[in-house]
Amino acid sequence: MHDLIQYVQSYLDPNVKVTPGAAGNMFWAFVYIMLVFLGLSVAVIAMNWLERKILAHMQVRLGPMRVGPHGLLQPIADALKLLLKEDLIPAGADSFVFWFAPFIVVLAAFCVFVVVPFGPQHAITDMNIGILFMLGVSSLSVLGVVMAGWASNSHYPLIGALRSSAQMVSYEIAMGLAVISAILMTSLNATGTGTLSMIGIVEAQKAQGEWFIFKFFPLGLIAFFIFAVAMVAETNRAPFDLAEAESELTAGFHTEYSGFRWSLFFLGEYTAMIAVSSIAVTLWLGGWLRPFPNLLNSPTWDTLFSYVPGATFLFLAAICFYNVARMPKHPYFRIQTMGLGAFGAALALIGLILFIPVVSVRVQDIFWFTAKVAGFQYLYIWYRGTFPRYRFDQLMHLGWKVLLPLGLGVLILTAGVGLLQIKS
Amino acid sequence: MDALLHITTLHYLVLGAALFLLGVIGVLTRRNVVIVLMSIELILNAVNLNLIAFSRMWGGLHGQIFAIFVITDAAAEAAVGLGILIAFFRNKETVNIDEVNLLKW
Amino acid sequence: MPDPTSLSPLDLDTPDKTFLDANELIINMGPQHPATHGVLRVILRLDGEKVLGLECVIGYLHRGVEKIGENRTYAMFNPYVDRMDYVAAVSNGLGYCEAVEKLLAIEAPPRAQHVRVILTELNRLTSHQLWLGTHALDIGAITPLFYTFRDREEILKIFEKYCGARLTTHAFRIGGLQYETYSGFEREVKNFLAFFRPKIDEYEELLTTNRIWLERTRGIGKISAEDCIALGVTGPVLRASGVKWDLRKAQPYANYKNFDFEIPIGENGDTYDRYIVRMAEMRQSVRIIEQAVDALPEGPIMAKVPKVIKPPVGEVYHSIEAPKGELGYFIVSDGSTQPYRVRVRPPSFVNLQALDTMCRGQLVADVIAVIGTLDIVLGEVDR
Amino acid sequence: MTPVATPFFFYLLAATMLIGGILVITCKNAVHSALALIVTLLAQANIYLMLYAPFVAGVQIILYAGGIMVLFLFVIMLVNIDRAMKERQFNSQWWVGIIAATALGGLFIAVYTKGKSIFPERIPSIAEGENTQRVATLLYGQYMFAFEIASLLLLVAIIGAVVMAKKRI
Repeated sequence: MHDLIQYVQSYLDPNVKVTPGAAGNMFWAFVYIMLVFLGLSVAVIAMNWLERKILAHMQVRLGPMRVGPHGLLQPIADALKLLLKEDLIPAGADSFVFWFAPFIVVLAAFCVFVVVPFGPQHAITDMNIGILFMLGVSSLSVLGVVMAGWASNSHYPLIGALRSSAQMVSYEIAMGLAVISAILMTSLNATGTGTLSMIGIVEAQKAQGEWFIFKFFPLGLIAFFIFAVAMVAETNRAPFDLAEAESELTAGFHTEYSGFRWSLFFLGEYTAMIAVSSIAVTLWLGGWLRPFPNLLNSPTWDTLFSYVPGATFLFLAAICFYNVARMPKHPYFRIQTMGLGAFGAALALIGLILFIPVVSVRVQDIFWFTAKVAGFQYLYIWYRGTFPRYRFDQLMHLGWKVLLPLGLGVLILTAGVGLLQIKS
Repeated sequence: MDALLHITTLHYLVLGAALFLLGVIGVLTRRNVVIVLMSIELILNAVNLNLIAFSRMWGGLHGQIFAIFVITDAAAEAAVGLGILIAFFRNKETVNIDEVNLLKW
Repeated sequence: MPDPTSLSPLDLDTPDKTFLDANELIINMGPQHPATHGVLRVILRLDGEKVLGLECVIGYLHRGVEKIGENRTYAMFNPYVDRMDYVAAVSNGLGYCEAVEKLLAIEAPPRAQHVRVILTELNRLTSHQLWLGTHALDIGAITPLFYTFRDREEILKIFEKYCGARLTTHAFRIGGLQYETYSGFEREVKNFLAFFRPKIDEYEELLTTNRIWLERTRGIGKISAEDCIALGVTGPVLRASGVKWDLRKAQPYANYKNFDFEIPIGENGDTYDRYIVRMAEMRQSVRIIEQAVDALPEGPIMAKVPKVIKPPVGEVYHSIEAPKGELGYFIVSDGSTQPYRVRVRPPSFVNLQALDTMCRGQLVADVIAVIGTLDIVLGEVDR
Repeated sequence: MTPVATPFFFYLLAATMLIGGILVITCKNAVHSALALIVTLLAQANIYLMLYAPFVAGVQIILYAGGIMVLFLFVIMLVNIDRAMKERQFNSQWWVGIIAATALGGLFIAVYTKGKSIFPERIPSIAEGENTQRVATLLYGQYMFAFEIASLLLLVAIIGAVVMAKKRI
């Protein structure tokens, strides 16, 4: 018990500057794992709701409105429905592989978050090979897709699996080249050695005083663009959602899946989206750093920016309260109105807590990271509302004949420009 | 008991040897070309394990460099091997290694 | 591998072998498939993703409309034709009514003719809107569907106000119209036109210059003018191949000759040209409706038609330009109250024959795009 | 107190690897073999981590599990394995193979029992933090030429694979 208290205290000490994993602090590592898991689950649920709502509003419709105020409880209702459904395994399917495939997808997606740095000490662990680990583990999800497609013993899933495996493997290369050019940028310091550690990469951006997206303009921007395209392809989302193109392959590799196992694929897909967005944010958008860390670096600005998290939550709460006022005054809507009010109150409470200086100092890096990732999630939804779907050969053409040469060029140019900078 | 609980280089070497033997048995006894190729991967991995264990033992990194080269070779070998397999399968409609008895088809 | 264009028809008795040994894979698309626009079954023979050939299996929605026509009086059969191309029910009704009128040698009064043109062209708009939405959805753009449905709703409201039905309208009667237009009809149609013009630009903004849309439609499902004529393909598909053939101009019916409009044609006969042609057709339809509403004459809405329709012995073939192509009715009368034989020439049925020609050598994803661009309605194909 | 974590993880991973290896060579279905091999490879990546070789572990995951094994699975899906599953799985000379392998195993045992003394009891622990940098220095310094040759080898392999697998060139 005493050890436990010491563990807790050891972390709450504001002087702690390492991640629990790197410090070997098992207790806090475990707490962090739980927190990340919980946070991701909530994020996936929120993402589900937001995607439907945003997409609906882009398409002149309302989206879910019935379950809960403005459909807030819809994802939960859906999750319940999926969990209660019968778990079908088709006749002729390879039952073990069929059973196991969704877990690989989910595991691969979740494992990535072991090294994602939400803040200088807010990460489960800091690995020396962080980015390598992330790319490697996220590439494992293709195995789950391939296994699911093969094990279903059906033509559409098989074609979907072949498509998506070819697609994911191809785009990994362009992705890797873009990542390497960002890693090269980390080595532009006095010692000339870069780092693969996720925290190290953000620290390098902090030390160099600019996010890598603006570094060697436009090289960093192009590398970021390559990654941003490749990550959409990597997660099988529109406009690269060929593996699950419903107009061609009904549902692609998960055609035969239903209920719980299907929801695992869903969970895996959304977690993978968040995961690759985290990589992009860490590598190019300065990770947990707040905007303009070196332009507006006076303490006044620091304080001002530390109010942003709380203000954001208060703003969301204000939207909720505004909608409470707009709710129809009819007994039928009473529960919904109350629910929305309670939701707004919870948001306001969180916002107020975030105004406490101790908390805001500790938490604002997480906020900035999450906000940047959320921006990417919005982009994902936006793409889905805007773009038609690519055809398979066009996708391959884009991956191998456009992004790959572009990535190689950017890599060589980055190396050259970096070398010149070190020389001078 | 202490010898079992205290992990030394030898433990890794024994593990590598066991993997190597499994790979050899697979190569020598299986008929399916795909599984033979996978057994070769097992052998290469056993070698890698030895290289890295020795690298750890001597404190140098040359063993790790060698392991990286071995992985590169394994990738090349898998690509060419599977390419041959597909060409073979297209002509003979089988994946049995016993049937690979012609130099040209 | 043999040249994909010189293949014998599909041999479905060959057992399904997995990819590489036979280089072929046979896939059944439909009858329950999200992109076949109904219960169309397409048997695809593939080499990887490349289409070597395909065969359409139709008849899942066969209701024997033509046979029903032989057992109903002329007036009773009128609502049945709405159920063929339910997306363009007004056009179907117009074709049937005009065919029977031709048989009876009567003509609808001018006011009726004008209202017919207005409603038919409005119906062409709904049909093209539905086509655009579903076609874009098949290619993966989900948003245009909702935009088109939002605007289609306005037209359906006009239909509902005019005749009480939104989809299967049964708007026309043999010899003219059943109903006089409701008060404010002209104003509402004009309001709709003013509302709708910018919406066409909105659709085009979403798609016309979208790079992915261009890549997915340019050069896809090409068909030459010769092939079109040989296969009997009509409508926007024919016009996109560069043939200026529109029955509204070529064999004017109703009173289309009074209106000033153009026939948009394409050059390449690919999916993109068909898209452009249909978008231009929507603009032309708006033009026609505008002229018709402006010049809407006063007068009777019904010609003198006998209570019991008993056409003289004879036969008639009358065809109109439905949104999907030439819609023809061939009616044989034996002098009784019921037709001796009714034969419908549905545009979708004939256009569907071009699917194989258009898809050979393309990819599976293109088959979807081509089915979408043919704009078939299975109710009409199977009748 | 002897540390428990190291032996525990070692034996866990070793058992996973060996079971995976046995499944690879005994499974009837090539897909199951491939999955067992993936498990073996991932366990081995963890063993590399235990041996303070994180970079090689990362390469192992990306290249082996994410690359080569996907290639294997891809090819297994392309070729018809149903027939291969119904046929005899082992060579008619399988006993020769077993004898040869046993002989090899005997050799290993002999070597390891004889040479046990040369392995040091305790290995000095090294700093993990610099591993990647040191590997990079070696790879692009001393082993530059070998590295370039490896890239040439991969190029040849790509061309070879394409030539072999393509129907018409």
